[in-house]
Amino acid sequence: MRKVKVYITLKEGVLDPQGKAVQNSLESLEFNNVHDVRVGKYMELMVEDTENIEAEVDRMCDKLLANPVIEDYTYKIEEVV
Amino acid sequence: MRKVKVYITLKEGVLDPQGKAVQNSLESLEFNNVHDVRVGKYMELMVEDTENIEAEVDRMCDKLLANPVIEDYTYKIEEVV
Amino acid sequence: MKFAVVVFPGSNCDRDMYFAVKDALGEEAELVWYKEADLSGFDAILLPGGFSYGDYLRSGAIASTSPVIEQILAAAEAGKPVLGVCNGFQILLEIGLLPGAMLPNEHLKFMCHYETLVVENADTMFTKHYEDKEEIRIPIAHGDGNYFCDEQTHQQLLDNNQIAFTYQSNPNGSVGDIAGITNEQGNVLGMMPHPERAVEALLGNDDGLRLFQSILTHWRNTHAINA
Amino acid sequence: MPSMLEISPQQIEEQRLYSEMGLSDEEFQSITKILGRRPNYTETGLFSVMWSEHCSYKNSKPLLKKFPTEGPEVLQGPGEGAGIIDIGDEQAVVFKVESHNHPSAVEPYQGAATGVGGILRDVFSMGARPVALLNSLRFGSLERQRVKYLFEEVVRGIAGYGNCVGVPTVGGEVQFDDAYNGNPLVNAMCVGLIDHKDIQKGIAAGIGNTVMYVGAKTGRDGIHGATFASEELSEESEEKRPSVQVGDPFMEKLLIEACLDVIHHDALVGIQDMGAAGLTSSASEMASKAGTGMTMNLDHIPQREEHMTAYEMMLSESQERMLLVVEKGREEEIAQVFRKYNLEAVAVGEVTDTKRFRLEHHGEVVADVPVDSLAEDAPVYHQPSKVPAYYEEFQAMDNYVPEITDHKETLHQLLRQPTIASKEWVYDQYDSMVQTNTVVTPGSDAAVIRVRGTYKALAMTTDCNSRYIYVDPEVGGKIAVAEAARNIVCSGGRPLGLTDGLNFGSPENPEIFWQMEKSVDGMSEACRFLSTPVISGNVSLYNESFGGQAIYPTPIVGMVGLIEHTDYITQSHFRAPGDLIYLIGETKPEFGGSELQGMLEGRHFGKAPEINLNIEMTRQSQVRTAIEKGLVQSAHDLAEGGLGVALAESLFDQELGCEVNLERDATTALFAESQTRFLLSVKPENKNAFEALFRGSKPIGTVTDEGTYRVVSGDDTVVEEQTSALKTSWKGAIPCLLKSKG
Ligand SMILES: Nc1ncnc2c1ncn2[C@@H]1O[C@H](COP(=O)(O)OP(=O)(O)O)[C@@H](O)[C@H]1O
Ligand SMILES: [Mg+2]
Repeated sequence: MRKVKVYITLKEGVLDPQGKAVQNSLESLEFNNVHDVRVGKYMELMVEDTENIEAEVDRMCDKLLANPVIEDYTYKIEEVV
Repeated sequence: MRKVKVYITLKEGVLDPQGKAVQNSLESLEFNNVHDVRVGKYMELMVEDTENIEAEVDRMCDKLLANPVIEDYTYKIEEVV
Repeated sequence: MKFAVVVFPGSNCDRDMYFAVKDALGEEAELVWYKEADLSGFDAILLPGGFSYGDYLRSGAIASTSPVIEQILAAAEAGKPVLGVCNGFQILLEIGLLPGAMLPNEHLKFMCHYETLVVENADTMFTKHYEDKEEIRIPIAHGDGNYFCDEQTHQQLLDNNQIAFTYQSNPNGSVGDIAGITNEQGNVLGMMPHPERAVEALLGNDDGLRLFQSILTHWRNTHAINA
Repeated sequence: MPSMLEISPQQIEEQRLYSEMGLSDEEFQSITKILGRRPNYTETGLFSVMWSEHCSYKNSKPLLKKFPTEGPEVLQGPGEGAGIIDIGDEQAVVFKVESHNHPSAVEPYQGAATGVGGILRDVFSMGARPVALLNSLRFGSLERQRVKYLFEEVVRGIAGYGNCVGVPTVGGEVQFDDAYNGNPLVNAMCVGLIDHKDIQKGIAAGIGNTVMYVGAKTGRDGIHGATFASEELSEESEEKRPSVQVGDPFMEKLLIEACLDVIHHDALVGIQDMGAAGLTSSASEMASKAGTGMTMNLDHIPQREEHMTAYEMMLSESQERMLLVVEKGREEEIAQVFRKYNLEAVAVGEVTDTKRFRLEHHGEVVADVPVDSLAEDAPVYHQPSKVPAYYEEFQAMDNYVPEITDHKETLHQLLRQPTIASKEWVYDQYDSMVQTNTVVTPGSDAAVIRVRGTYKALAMTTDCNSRYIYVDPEVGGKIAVAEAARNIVCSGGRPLGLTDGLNFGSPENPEIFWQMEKSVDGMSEACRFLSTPVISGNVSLYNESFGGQAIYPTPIVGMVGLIEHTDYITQSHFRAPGDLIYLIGETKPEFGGSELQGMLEGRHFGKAPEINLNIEMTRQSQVRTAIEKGLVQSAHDLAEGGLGVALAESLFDQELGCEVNLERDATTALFAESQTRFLLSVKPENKNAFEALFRGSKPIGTVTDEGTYRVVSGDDTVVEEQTSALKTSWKGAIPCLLKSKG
């Protein structure tokens, strides 16, 4: 079994209303040294090990997990201890 | 300036309807080797460097970024090149 | 004329769409469960609003992977009218029948109220019964209605007259105030506002009825020609 | 939680472990007596939740008996998931209110969301399609950071759930007062429609029949939720935090559709939702009601987490679960219905003739108790009651009349009070139109939805002015019912009945118990006069925060009325310039518990406004007659802020103006909160017909198109102000408070 960690972020140039809101709230809480916030998704998948697990994860991201019009993704595949 | 990467996950035992729905959908796409999916948040913050930036980030997470009742968080602080 | 209303798990404006066609427009409509769908016998396909799959992951994303999508693509390809409202619009974006994507509303809140729309193109099969630049009142009800596309795509939409409706005063941050767009061929319309909620004076307004009447008129015309 | 295997019955008794579960020594003794032995860990758990206030009403039962619950149209009174009232044509309306105060105080988004989910299940488990949601909310002062957070998240949670399941949220109320600083109230109400033939019961009938479980898997969430809801909030509540449940509205939507399908299947015998105390209460109540017993094998319960104990499964309050009893041998037919919606229905037990509730787990019997002892034999307490000193002091006070010099400024200030200010910030986040039946959306006196396929419509509202109830519970209780009925009448409806949400502090405090007693007395009396039986309700006690500060007594009234024809639907805002304005009802210098008193003095005291239920009844029926005769353009009941505020509210929709002449002293005329008053507007051509109905009435002014609010008293112009300026105060107040840093 492998743990796959997927990070999905908004593409550069795509407005991030959530990030903006978080930044404003941080400011109103007087965290004045935060210059930019971008909010994305983080997923943890438990995947059975296969030979080409990377290709598999790529397909999952392309087909479902991320929307290529607005999002980029990266991932890490970890051994489960 | 530092880039802070914050990972927010649901606490163990807390229901994750979203993860469940994603898992089912992956199954129906015939990714049959995915056993569990948990969906969380991933944030990137650009923070001015200060002495105790860690304490600062902890406070941000406790006060705003994560909901301590149902979520856990971890983070990484990176140098910006 | 026979309309299919495709029901996904979590759709919740399916009956509203059904009644708009059946009672207000007076044509045939059928609720078609996504698993059992055979869309071949229908003259138009309606994708209703709601929260397919709870809007989990991204609005419309999970529905876009279901097998019935093949049939929707085929119907669009065949030139049948395909209308996606709200969540239906989001699904059309996710399956690529329409360009762009939806982001959360600028102010991050779900909003439900009437908006004034401007008819930008009254020369489509969905808008024939409106005038160009006519202002109509149609309710919105969405959390992710902030339409996004890159500049180039926006220019193409403008150049090809694909923008059907804009908001008079932009409630959600959409690029170019866009409320609804068609595909290049003009037979697929996606819009965030809910025309099916505005088909009866009793409920406040019937500006949306003419959208359905437009589809019917178009169908009758093409039918007459074919016959 | 340690597993039951590790803890012996003896330890439970000797170490008084039962008390951690909320059972008293006497209660534990009577359980031992019922069983003829000491209960094991699981059994102790079963009793602790079933005998909690939340499930057994052990402190409130004697009071609930006082409510009139019968009427010619009542098809189902209190006792089932929700009450049912006939509306003719073989149709009926189903409704109930439910509180989620404690969960919302701890985790406001999920607490509010799961509150909505729970009340929906109460209604669709009766076989009804949910057609509307309302909510009644109380928060502390919006100047506090924590209160802002609670308010924003509660509203977002209600929206998140209701919008997703596709049931319109059409109305409700929000009030703010320091009394709720530590303990917000979140009450949700659901209204459903049903054909008589589809009415379901939660019964486990037919020996040998199969018990099936459907919906979300059981996790460790919400364990001891019912007990938690029956305690005061304390530092320890923080530790009990793992009991927070997360809602899955998508699952709920599937359940609604599947359950509304399965009720047409003749293999279905009974159906009930798993609400507070989860499997324990649904299963034992179904058997107890049918006079049967039940055996369940917990190995078959769908489980989300590993190694769950019997105790955990039985006490879990995981959301979106239903329990069904189906004819033996026909399980697969039922499972088929659910499979269409990607839901699994699994057999978990059997109906027996033993009258015992028996649980097996891993091949062992882990509980075996008389089923009635759980559902029926909870103790009933008659708590002592005592008149609070404050009440006697208030009654002895001289009448309080505020001194106002600048009425215009006072009006602005009143309109900015968050309790009076526009709630658009709230209801804009709710989908109020889905299902396309909503004729009157939030913003008028009551919401109205039409009954598709008929000329009928339903009016619905929630009301409770807890300040009046605090200053005088009995009078305040009457007013709560009367105000709700007024709102229905103003919308063109006849009140059918009500559901109540009784929110109070600790019943063990005699002064609080007195508040409960008196307000129930007042409500009951008003129900009798206004012919509105109580068909369902909810009790939430121990609403006290850290310092032992109890909330204002807050018995919320959720009322539904029938509008015979959509032509009668009336709204509160003025419609056309030239219309005559009538104020029906007498105005007296009554300011005890008023908005103005709170605004000026920072507290509430004195006597509550008087209410005469005979006059109330007569006047309500006159107003209804006038509306049905087509004589009324708009109707608005006078509530917080009196005539001054009601006039302003009536102008905002089209930004019209008014020209009004008042005789008596301006402060009383404008801001007193005397009861049983209506603000009606009438077309000039209907003047005579209207005045014939309301003998001796004459217009106090006219609607104008100048956009100016003008009130003259004697020779003085007391208020002259642009409607738009007043509207700005009213509309901007809540967003403004939320933005300000507090
Ligand atoms: N929590 C809420 N949810 C939905 N609608 C609400 C809520 N609070 C207030 N409203 C709506 O706002 C309007 C004004 O509420 P309120 O001031 O309590 O009216 P009234 O005094 O006439 O009872 C009503 O239509 C009510 O239904
Ligand atoms: Mg009110």
